[in-house]
Amino acid sequence: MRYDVTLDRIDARELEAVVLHPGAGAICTFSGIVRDNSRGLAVTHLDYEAYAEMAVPQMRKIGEEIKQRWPEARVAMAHRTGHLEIGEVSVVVSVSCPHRAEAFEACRWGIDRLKESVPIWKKEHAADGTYWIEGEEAKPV
Amino acid sequence: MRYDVTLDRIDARELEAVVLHPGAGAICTFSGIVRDNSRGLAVTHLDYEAYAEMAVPQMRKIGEEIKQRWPEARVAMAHRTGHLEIGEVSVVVSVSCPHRAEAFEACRWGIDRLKESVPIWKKEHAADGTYWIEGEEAKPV
Amino acid sequence: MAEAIAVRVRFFARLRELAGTDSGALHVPPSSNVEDVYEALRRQYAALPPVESVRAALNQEFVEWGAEVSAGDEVAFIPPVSGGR
Amino acid sequence: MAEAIAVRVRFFARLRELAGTDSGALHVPPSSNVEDVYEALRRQYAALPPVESVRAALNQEFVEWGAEVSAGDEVAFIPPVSGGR
Repeated sequence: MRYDVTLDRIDARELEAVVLHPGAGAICTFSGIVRDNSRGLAVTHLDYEAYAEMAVPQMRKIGEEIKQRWPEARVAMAHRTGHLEIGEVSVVVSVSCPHRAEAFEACRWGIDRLKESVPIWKKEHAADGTYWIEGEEAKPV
Repeated sequence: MRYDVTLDRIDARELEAVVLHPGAGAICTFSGIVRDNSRGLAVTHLDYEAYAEMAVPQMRKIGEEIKQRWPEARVAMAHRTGHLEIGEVSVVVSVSCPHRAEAFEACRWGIDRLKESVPIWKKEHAADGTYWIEGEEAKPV
Repeated sequence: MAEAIAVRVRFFARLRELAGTDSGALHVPPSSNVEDVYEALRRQYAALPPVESVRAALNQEFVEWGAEVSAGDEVAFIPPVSGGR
Repeated sequence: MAEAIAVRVRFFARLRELAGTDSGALHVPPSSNVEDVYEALRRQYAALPPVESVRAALNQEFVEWGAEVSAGDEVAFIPPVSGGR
């Protein structure tokens, strides 16, 4: 298990190495990437801000919830903060399981929970200004 | 798009680089790994054999089916052949999409189709002998 | 009346920018809850939005607004997280 | 009677081991289908299993057993693929 909030580039292979073990037949790895558009507008770059002392324990809690639902799963998660350019990886969730159905389900569940409960915020620098993204809303700075 | 059958180690990050583009917000990457057990028996290693001239076109066909169902998806797949040890990656399917729901669905669909329609066979070297795995059946050599 | 208790407050993201600071100390009466803390802060930082659009965390755990604070607690005010698809 | 046509046959995985070879050439009557090819091969390679547990591919495409072969075709006999969970 590994849970990181980091200013550094995330290496998905490192997370996969954490979840790999001889009983793992399947690894599902989700990477969130900075897209060049949002709400129909061009995006130039993003800034992510985290409440790191809370974000890491929240990630750990999600990992424990996954272990309760999929006892054979192993989980690693990392979220990057700071300035990110288009095409850069903002978040990675990697899950190993004996078989692929659970690996997909647990990974999907992990990123969904992370997006709703881990205190990390996105400031979007778009063609028409800068916005804090709060759930489905974009609030101008 | 990239479709490989190869004797070499598969680098999932290379496949992800193929599907990455500025409109991709999500990449889902599935890796199949050689497990240390199967049907309750210890496994020591595997051999994979492919009908490569057919396997690559079949993968391409799956990629095209994915593009029909998820028009914004980009897809890369690779399957390794030959001798594989426990913990080694046998197959990788990587899919990018604007959003994560489709990335998960398209990737899952891709590996499911690959497992049922791409002519690649697994010979399992287990504690009690050697078997060809044919669908759900294991046939002794 | 019992002595006031000191809590540490933290702001993040848009709330941090609206408050103009990322943290501070605040004294509140004993038995205050998280909402009391936030309302005291709104008097100090007028740009903070109403409680409806904010979540609170007490010592790094999400809590309801009625959660009571103790001396030395860290109370964080958190906009909705980015979510996204 | 018209001349026999030549097809190339290929075996994979367990079928390759049962046949003892990975490929061969075969002459069959015109208008033969893939099943005719396989039955001719079973007379040559007695260990090959019945048609029920085999799939056929014609020129690298899965086909039904009734698919007709032409001169120069590649006919492959394929055990169920590994599938797996």
